[in-house]
Amino acid sequence: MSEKTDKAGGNGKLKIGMYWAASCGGCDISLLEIGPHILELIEVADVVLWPCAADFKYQDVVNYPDQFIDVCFFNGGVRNSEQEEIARLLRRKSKTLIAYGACATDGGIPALANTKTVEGIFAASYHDCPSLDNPAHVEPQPITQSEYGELEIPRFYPQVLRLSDVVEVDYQIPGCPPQAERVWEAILALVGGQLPARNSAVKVACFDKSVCDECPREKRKVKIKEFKRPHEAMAEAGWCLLEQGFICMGPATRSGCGALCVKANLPCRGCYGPSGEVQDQGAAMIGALGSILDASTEERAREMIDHIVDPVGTFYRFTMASSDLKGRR
Amino acid sequence: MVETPGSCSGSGNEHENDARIGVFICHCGGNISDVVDVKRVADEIGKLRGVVLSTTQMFVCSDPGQGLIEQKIKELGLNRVIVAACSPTLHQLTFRRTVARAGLNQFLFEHINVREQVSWVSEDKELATQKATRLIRAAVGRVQHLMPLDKRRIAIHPTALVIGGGIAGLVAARDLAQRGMKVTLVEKRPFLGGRVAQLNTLFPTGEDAREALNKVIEDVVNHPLVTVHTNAQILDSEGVVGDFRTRIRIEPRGANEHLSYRGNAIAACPEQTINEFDFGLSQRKAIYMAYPGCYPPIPAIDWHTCTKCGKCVWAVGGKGIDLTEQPREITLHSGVIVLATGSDPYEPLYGEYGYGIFPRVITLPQLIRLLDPQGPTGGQLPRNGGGPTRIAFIHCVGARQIEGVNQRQPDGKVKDYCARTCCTAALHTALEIKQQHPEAVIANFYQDIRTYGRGHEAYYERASESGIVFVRYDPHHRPMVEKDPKGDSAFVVKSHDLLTGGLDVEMPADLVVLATGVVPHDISELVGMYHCAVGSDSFLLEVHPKLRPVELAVSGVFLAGCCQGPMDVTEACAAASAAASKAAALIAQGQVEMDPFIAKVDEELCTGCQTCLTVCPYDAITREETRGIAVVSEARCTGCGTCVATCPSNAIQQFGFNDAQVLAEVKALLQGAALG
Amino acid sequence: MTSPHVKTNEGYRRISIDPVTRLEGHGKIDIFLDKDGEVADCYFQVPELRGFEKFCEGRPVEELPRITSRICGVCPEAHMMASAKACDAVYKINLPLTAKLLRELQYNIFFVADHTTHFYALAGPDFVMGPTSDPATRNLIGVVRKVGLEVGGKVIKCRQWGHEAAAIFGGKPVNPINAIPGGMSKPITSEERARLDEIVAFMVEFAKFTLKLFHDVVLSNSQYLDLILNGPFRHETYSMGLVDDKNRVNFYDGKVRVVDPEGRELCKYAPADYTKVVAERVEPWTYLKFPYLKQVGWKGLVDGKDSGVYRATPQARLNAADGMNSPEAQAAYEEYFETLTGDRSGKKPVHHTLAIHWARLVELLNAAERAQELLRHPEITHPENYRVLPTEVPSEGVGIVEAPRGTLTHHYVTDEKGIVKKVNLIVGTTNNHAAICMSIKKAAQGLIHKGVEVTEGLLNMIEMAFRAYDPCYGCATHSLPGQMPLRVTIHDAEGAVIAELKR
Amino acid sequence: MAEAHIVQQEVTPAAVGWEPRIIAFLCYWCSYTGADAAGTARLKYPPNVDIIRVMCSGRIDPELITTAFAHGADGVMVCGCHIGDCHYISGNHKTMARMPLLKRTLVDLGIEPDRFVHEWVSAAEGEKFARLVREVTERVRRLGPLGWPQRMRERGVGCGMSLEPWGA
Repeated sequence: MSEKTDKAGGNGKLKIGMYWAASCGGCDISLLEIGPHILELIEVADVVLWPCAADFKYQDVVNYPDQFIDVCFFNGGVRNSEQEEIARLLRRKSKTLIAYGACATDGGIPALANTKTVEGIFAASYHDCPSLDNPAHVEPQPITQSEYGELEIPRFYPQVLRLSDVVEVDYQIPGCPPQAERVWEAILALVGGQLPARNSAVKVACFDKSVCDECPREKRKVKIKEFKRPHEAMAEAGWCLLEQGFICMGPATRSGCGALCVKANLPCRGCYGPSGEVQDQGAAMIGALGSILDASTEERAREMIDHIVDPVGTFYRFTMASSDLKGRR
Repeated sequence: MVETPGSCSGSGNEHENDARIGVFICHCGGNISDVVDVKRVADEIGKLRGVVLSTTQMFVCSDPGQGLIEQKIKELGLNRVIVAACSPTLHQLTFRRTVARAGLNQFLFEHINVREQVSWVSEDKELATQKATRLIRAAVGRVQHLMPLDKRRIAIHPTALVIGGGIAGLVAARDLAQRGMKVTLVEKRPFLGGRVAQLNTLFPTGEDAREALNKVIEDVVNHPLVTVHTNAQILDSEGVVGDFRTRIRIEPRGANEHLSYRGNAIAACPEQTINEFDFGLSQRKAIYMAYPGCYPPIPAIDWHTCTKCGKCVWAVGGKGIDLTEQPREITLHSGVIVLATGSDPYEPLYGEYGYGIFPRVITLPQLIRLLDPQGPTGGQLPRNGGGPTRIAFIHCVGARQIEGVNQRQPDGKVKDYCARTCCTAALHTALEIKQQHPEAVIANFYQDIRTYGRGHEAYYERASESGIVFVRYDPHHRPMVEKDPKGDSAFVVKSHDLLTGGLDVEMPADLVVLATGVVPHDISELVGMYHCAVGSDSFLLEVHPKLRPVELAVSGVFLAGCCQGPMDVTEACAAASAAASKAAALIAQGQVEMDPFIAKVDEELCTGCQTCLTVCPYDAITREETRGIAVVSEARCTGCGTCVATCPSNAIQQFGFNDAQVLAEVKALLQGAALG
Repeated sequence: MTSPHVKTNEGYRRISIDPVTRLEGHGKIDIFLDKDGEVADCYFQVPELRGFEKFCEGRPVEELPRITSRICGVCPEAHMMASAKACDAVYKINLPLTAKLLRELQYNIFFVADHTTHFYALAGPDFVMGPTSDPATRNLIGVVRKVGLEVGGKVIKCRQWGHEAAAIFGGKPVNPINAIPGGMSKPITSEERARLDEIVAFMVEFAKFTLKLFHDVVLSNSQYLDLILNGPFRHETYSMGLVDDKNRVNFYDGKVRVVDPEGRELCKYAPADYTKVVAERVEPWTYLKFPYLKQVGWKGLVDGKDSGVYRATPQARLNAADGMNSPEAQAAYEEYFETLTGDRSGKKPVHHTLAIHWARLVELLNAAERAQELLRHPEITHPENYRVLPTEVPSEGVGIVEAPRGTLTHHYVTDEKGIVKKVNLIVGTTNNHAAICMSIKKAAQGLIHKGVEVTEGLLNMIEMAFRAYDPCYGCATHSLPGQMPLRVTIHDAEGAVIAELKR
Repeated sequence: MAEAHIVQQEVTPAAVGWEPRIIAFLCYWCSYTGADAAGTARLKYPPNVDIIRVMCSGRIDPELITTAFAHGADGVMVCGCHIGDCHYISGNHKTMARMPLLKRTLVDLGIEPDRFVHEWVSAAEGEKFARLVREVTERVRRLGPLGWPQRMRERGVGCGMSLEPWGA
């Protein structure tokens, strides 16, 4: 790494970029969660792009030579034309481009929008909401004429794309947000050149196994009698939530988070995306869940399944954009 | 090279690049080529990457056909072979052997079905040709991911355990012993013989049932290789083919071989109970013999009835009876298991044709007991004053029932299957009565007469000749049995008669005989123990009704007789012999070979989420506590692959059906579909 | 980002600040200069839309606290709490005491961490180092160097302990999940309470220290005071904020009070009535809507008593309230108003945009004190009352909290199974959208004139106009050094670059 | 503006020479043998259904089905032994629960119910299998092409939406 940096003619320090696209900023925060390590990071790295933290403009990036940025963390999915353009720009300017966080790797929560149509989304925001005053049915436009010239905003895309849909990605760091400790380990590995060969399939700052691996709750090898929603019942302490009938994505979710949600008495929702070599987290969960119902007849099985109120939103909460089907028809 | 743990991964495409595929497409005479343009298919397939030979043959399964495969494997160094022909159920094994002969691992062969599933079912030749091309293309995609596999081999403990001492179990035990195999026969009841002992004569020969039975019993009990345990209950069983360990509990018999005055002992007993041997038509003592000449020839004590009053001990001078004897448990080690747990006659529901309400409504098995000279009535039938006895046989009671017409059984189902034996048995018995009482008036209310066996039809003809009446009812309107209002007979049986264009008929009857069907003997605990597949009719389910009729899916466990379905004695014995020879063959091999399509856990990926543990129908998956991961028992796994689809981490893969292989098929099939 | 082919009309020049940095989400400023070099107009655009309102439809309502917290990763607690409160309303749940206490406690602790971040990382540098100081040092590190490492240590400790507290309540330090319909997902033990007591005690001291720092560095500096009082950063608008039954500031619960530019109460509404008071405009040139006060009406981007434009900032909250619910904060409140309006009662609202920073510190102290009070409540560790199960049939509900950046409203409608049919959200920063646009324009007009060289410092002062609003959703800190020079390019009508401003 | 973003949704059913492409996953012991029985009885059905053989319907991982649709299948069939007749005792019980759950998910994603069919077919039910294939093919034909891959490509999946990269 350092040797590369020198070639970039820099001060020997690693040049780091952090960019957010369609995301919430939690990723930026999570990077700060490394806390004391920040000062160590500063020793070895310069930030050359971090819009929410430092004053670099797009024009600056355009002016960078190609491959100028050693490591660029890109968080957020691609929801509009600007984000795609920046993604392509940063790909050109970065030696290593890392999809950082659930939104960049799998679409994340914003990709739930892939289950809706664009008209629907616009209607909900600009036409059909209780606090609205929009008699002229105005909608945001890519180009608006003002008295002084055109005003431009990015084009809204039909659906949320993963970073790897628009550019080649070198590593993926899953999680909503990624856990700081894991990230710091990954950064160290990166600085030390310890990361595996770059490949868009490689997920770092996480483990291969599933959340159950980190979950303290006990399994009793019983099948699910009935499904319960988290607010409908008190979970018994210490006992696997799934076996109790609370749908927990833990078994189908990559570990690395430390099973935090489960420890807070709430079922996992799968933010680290699929575990092992699974491509489609939802399909994997359906395969598992369907195998452990305590139902001997089709009728009973259907009854139980009917109590799963939102299959798509449950099984693809964070991974709609990386699922096999990618979104709604 | 053989697959090693972990190499059965979802992305096992390490062979993709060096695949040299040979494709042989069969004309099957014209069966395939009349509809599918096999030449064109061959050309299309020939263009695919990795395919070094794509050719057609008139009959690939013929000697020249197989010869060609062998020759090409050697000549072109093929390392994958695809045959597109008939259904794999017919010739897959044939071709596996073929490629094996040519030195290629037999599991690098793929069989594609373009006859049963293409040429025979398609009309449009163009589209059929395209379909055949797609299917073979999919195979080409799949075989790139195939890896050499070895059949699994397990040593067989050279002993057979036969469960059930009825005719089937006895025959199986005899045949096994005669082949020089050690056999342990376990019977739950105190006496051998089962249902056949309750018959008088056997059709079609008319010979004495108990004599015939005793011949077999003697062969068995006198054979040095056979050990018999009566009064023996199976407690549990573990292990797999080749190495079953079955724990049994042997109830004390009470009496032993030193008992000389059996009669006195039995006579002395003050306790009476229902005699199941006569289907409740008679009583027996707490210490009893099933029937004269039964085996073992020693009385047994029924501990539920016995009060241990000691009168029998006193009556025999204390010799040969021990009321303090304790049960013992022993473990039987065996390599194979033959299930001969038999069947029971269907017990009519209370009020079904008046059964249970009127004592003179009886079942066929009860009638047979009544006709036994040594039976409850010394062979006498209930009489109609001075007049001739009038007997109505009603067929298909508890058989061929119809959902909605017949009352549901306690298990919520109706007995919709044909019990097969009751038609002949009923006519056989009716004729016996006719011989003893030519004046008797006998009618059969039936829906169909199914005297299907060799010589069975003769009973039907003789019955008709000897004036036995036949009334054919419509299964949707079954006959009715009512008390005779006039009182000059016990009942009137009312029905309509399809033979006379649906005329209503009424028949006065002194005795109504229900030709009852057959239900499997209740062995639910064994079903769980041996993971038996059970059919919707509750009888045990064989692997394949035609190709593997006496084997359970659980390897090493065989089916003999009526536990598999209604059979007459002939068929039960045939099945038993078949099971015996299968079992013997397995033992003789010394080891078992099993398909290698089992599941394997990738220890790197397994999280120990334990989702799979409750899923395996054969309890083949256990948790290894130390590493907290799941492990599949090779011997127990039957290769269904259910756990593969279950594992949310794709950490479990199935040899021969791993994700890479099946996904490759899917994608290859859909090539071009993407373009709509 | 603005593409080169976007037209600027004959005779005007365009200055694009893109992206507006230290703003989470996306922001862009286009300044149009006329031929004399005066600011003709100025647009602050938010080029982002994620569509939560739509894709929350069809989801089970109890999942919304976990989903909507992903609207903002910097103030997820705010969305989680507003969402949980809306869920309670949907199920007509009356929370048990301990549940209420725990929620407000967690929320106030979050407030401390969030306000700390903003002051030291965002606002602080502008004052401590100076608006026109060397940008390379105008950041947290610079601040620390200037006022001492021990301060930096405190700041980091405050953030970390804040997140440790969040973890105690919610498992996850970022995007917590523990507020659910009916209360909290887990109680706190007396051990956890003891630890929280340490954390909060530290926070109270830290808040006092921070106020003192503000005094020493800012208020005692006449230059800054002048900038605050007389700089081009003043708007007279309506003020909005959540108040308790005694009209004191409360971040978690109460009614929303709106006062006019003179401080007279316009209205005070319960969450369920928000649509009677607030309406939103849509403009074609930005994805973000413009809320305004219905009763007053929409007059466009102008301030004054006749314009429905309102602000929902720390300052607005103080304006809208009659006082604070904790002693030390009350004292700070009175000093605040005395200094800025001469009336310590707080009846006369403050309109100096840059003074929002000070108000934020008053709130910082209040949040810490309030947390301490709640933590010492005997019921806080009750083992059962942290949660109740819903019994009513779900239908509709509104939940409102004060996010650090403004009043946050979540409004859900569900079917009888609790499946969401409709969602409406008015997010903290959105309330201030109009005001932010105005402040930026005003700053630009006040600063850029014919002949005045557009320096980096000048541009930074324009950015200070929106920074005062803490227009996060995200911005965490700029604690990492190594800034590149800002370039502002001026294009002519054909889009050709005619000038380039550099730091 | 919304309209501007709507990708042309409908691929016309009249797409020239279009034939429904349906993948059928069959268990070896019952349904595959049932399909053979249809052949042995020379029952005719349309050649649009391509059969993939697995040992037990319990092996049919939902991911196989999502993959099939994602790669352009217009319909998918899943067949196994009747409940109670499973060659592996209870393998099909898993199928019994998985498939309805998967179907609900697919329907929520806009895949018409008729495109995904789950039926029990015994080794003896050649007639039923043939009828099933006829019905499913007909229903899918009426629904027209699903065209998932091109639909997603039009929305930028795997390639993005912008034709010329910015700044290029």
